[in-house]
Amino acid sequence: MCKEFEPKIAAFLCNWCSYAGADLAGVSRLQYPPYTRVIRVPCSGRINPFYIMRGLYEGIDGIWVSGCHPGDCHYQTGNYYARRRFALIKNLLEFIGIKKERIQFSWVSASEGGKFAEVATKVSNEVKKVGPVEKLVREKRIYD
Amino acid sequence: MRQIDKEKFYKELNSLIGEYTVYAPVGDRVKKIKDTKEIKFEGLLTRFPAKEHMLPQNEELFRWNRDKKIEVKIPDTKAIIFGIRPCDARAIASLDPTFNTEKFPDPYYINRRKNTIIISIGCNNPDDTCFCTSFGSGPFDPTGSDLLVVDTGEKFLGIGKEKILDMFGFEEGNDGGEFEALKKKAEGKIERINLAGIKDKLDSLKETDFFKKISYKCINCGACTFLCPTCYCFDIEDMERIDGGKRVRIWDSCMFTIYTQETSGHNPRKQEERRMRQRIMHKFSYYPFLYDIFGCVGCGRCISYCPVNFDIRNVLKTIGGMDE
Amino acid sequence: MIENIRREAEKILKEGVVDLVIGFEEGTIPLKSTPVFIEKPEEAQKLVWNSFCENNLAVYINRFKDKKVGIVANGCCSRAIVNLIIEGQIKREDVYIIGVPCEGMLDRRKMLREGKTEKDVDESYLYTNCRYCGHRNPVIYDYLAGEKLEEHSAQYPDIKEMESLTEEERWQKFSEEVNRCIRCYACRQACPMCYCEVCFVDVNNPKWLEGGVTEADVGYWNLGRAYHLAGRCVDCGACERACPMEIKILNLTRKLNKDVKELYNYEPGIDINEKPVLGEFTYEDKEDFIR
Amino acid sequence: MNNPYLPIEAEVKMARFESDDHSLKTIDLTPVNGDIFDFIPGQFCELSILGKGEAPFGIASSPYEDFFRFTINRAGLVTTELHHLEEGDKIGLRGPLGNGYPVHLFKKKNIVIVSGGFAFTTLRSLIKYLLKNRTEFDKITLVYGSRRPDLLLYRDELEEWEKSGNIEMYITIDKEVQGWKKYVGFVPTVLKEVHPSPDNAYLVMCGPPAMVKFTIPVIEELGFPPDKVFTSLERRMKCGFGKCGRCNIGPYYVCKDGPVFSMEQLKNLPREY
Repeated sequence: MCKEFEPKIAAFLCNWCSYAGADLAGVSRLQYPPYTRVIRVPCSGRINPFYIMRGLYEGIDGIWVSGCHPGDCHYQTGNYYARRRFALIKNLLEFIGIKKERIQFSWVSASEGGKFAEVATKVSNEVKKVGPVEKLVREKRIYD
Repeated sequence: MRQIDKEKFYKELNSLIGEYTVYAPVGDRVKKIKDTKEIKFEGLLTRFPAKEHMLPQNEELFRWNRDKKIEVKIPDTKAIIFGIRPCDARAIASLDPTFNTEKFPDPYYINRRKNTIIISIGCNNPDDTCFCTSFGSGPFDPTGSDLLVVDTGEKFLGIGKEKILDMFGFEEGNDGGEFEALKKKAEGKIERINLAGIKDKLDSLKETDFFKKISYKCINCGACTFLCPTCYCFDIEDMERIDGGKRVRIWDSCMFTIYTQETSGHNPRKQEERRMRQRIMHKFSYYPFLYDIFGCVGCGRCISYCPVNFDIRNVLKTIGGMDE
Repeated sequence: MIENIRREAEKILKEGVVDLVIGFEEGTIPLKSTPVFIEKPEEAQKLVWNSFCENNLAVYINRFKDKKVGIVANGCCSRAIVNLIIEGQIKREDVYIIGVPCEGMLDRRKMLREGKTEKDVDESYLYTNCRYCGHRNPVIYDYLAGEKLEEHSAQYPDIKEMESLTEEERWQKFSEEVNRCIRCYACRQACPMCYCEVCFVDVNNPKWLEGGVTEADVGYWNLGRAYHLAGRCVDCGACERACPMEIKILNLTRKLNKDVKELYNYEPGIDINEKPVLGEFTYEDKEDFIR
Repeated sequence: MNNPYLPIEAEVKMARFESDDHSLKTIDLTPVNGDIFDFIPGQFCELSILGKGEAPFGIASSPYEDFFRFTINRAGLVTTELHHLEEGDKIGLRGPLGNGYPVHLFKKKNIVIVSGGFAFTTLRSLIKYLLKNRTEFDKITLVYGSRRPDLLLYRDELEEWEKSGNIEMYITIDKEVQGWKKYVGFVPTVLKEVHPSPDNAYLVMCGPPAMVKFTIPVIEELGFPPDKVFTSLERRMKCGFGKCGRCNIGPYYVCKDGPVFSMEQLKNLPREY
């Protein structure tokens, strides 16, 4: 039996914009693939780049971080700082040979339910296409 | 002295692969080999000591499944470690009194040790950093090895257990004084440090600022202890997964702050000099006190690979030169 | 130049400007100079400066919090000091910097493998980061022990070369290197910027990283260490030189340095009054990777 | 060969919080298979929660009770996990480890017990042991102090012992609290007031480092010779039987050769405690 690959995607959504955007997408009955696991965070600036590496380490196939558009941050500047961090971690991981599709970032505001569904679909499809993560993953099970 | 053609020896060793797991130097590590052709001597000593096959860097103590049912697997593979130097062999032997104790024997270590044949190879050409003769040993010391072979060009001379010599088919013969000649030549190259009374001298230094002075330079990494063939300290850690978990022992180093850090925040060895004192005293005072042997074999790895060139020979010389 | 260093060290010790001078003396193994801590003026004659002073002495400054420290500093060491000042670890007035223009350090292990001795000092043995160094002169100093050298801007041909490889090749290279890691943390300890009281690998709650030495564990450790130096690494190469397994870990931090320079036009450890690059932002930062 | 790394399974029979702020929890354990193993008061066990780790704790029950008692201060990863235990839960238990108090020396002697805070655990074990064999020992004196009344361990038993008259008890708290009828003041001060005689006596001390530091001069002043003063030490431990290497003080391992040392022994060791 060959089951279709269902990726695991950790979606770190900022409480004030993207999470509300996801909410709106849900209320509007927009469809997107069911692979994302949402983790609500106060701000995209709260995302320690180590979370991204830790995600890969635990065998998460894709990591998607989403926050408010620049200028809209609930805490004024959180996403500006985050932007610099993300640029560096994304480049670093790509540099060592992690597929760029696995690390995704987006700005989704509270009113962009449509964009949320669209990005979620894109991220899901891209991660699905690159297959299960193998690099940097620790031993997933003790009993094989 | 019993001897064998090198070619014949390697052939014999090759035929034992399968029955035994054979470890031999491949570049800078002692690795499991599938064929003796893989053996590659690079420099005198392998960078990484062979202790990793007695006390692996990560060793599973036991594992448990979802229902928390514990399973233990004690290693029982028969193994041969070939091609390490006599100092590394003696280093493994020096771990025995710690792990093979009467009250709390360590089954993992003991079983490995019992099932492993150690074949060391004499050092015809010792390095500048060697100082094994200081410990009453030397480049052709068979202590700790089940068999010591000496390379004479075409032949291996063998000293060791009768059983092992027979296993490889060493023949009786006359070496024509070659062994003694090689030994003398090799020992002559090695610097000898006077270690007489070092234990008492160290004991009297323990509360002085001697260790503070020498620890200035040390950056407290674990390179010396991880590459040391006699260092054995470890940490125990649980690794949990969705289908169970395992308890693993992992090498640790007395040079790390976290090593003695207690949950309360109290750390008896927070200061660099205390950690330096621990490392030196453990090797040259506590070990002789407890087991009557030094916790150092003079392989010189900690000298060659120290990032800041902390030279333990200088420390020993300084102490040796002091009046009691 | 050595004479100047010795004279100045002796002078500041004699005058009581500093309590001790950190510098280099001849080592005990071939092609190696070793850090030395001079407390008496007459000991200043021990100091040397040559192509094998490969450690970054700034790593020791933090250890002498209660003392005034004199330090023999080349370009990268002085940049590390600047960074430590920016990050509030030390005060400018507590260090006396004997600046040394530096022509780069030689790869001693490569030389030893090829059977070279001290006489064979040759540019072809320069460490990668020294070859493409952008700051050969100290950026701050109280005394300069030699003529200033001509500066070139920092180059990253080695990183560009790796970037041009395919993804699989890059991974191959990375895993080949880190798989040798034994997690002795020599890289961390040798780094002047790794001064955290508790390192992320030592934290057990939350446990960021397990103690294993599998590819994932050592990969995560090396990446994590490098990322913590993003925008802070002064590219001194102390980590790579300290590594007992000779892992080319400088790649990662050099990549980050290159990005920081290209994206935000920032070089760590140049100006005391600058803010760290990740503690700053502009509205115009590039965001083409964000959807 | 017995595998010393392997914990036995034990069931929690009783779990209760000792202090009002829930920082101290007492649990009673019994092995699932087999009986209580024999031990000496002052020895310790490693409690292990699979997946979280192990931590050493002094045994607070006496060998005459049908359970092992431990009192746990909530501090780190393992202790937090232990605080979540409820009756019926199963955990790992490894022991007995360490040397324990030299009770064989105490026969026909006066015994002075000095303790502070939640270090009282192993001393409860000792007192229980002494009371069981009460006729073999002479006068028993207890000086026990803590910061607040609710941080005193095993309060109902303390009262029981006091009533029985078998022990001379001096219970103290650091600061005056309304309704407190016993002593107020730090342990060293109270000990000085009590002024136990060093004749034919042994002194056992266990407490936080600060208390130990200030009590040692008082003990010296009272005239107790160092070889008759015993104290129990605490260090970070992993294996618990002298292999992993971290808990040594000089050539002695706290886990194997300790945790009970005489002051005489400690005098000659590096000051790393």
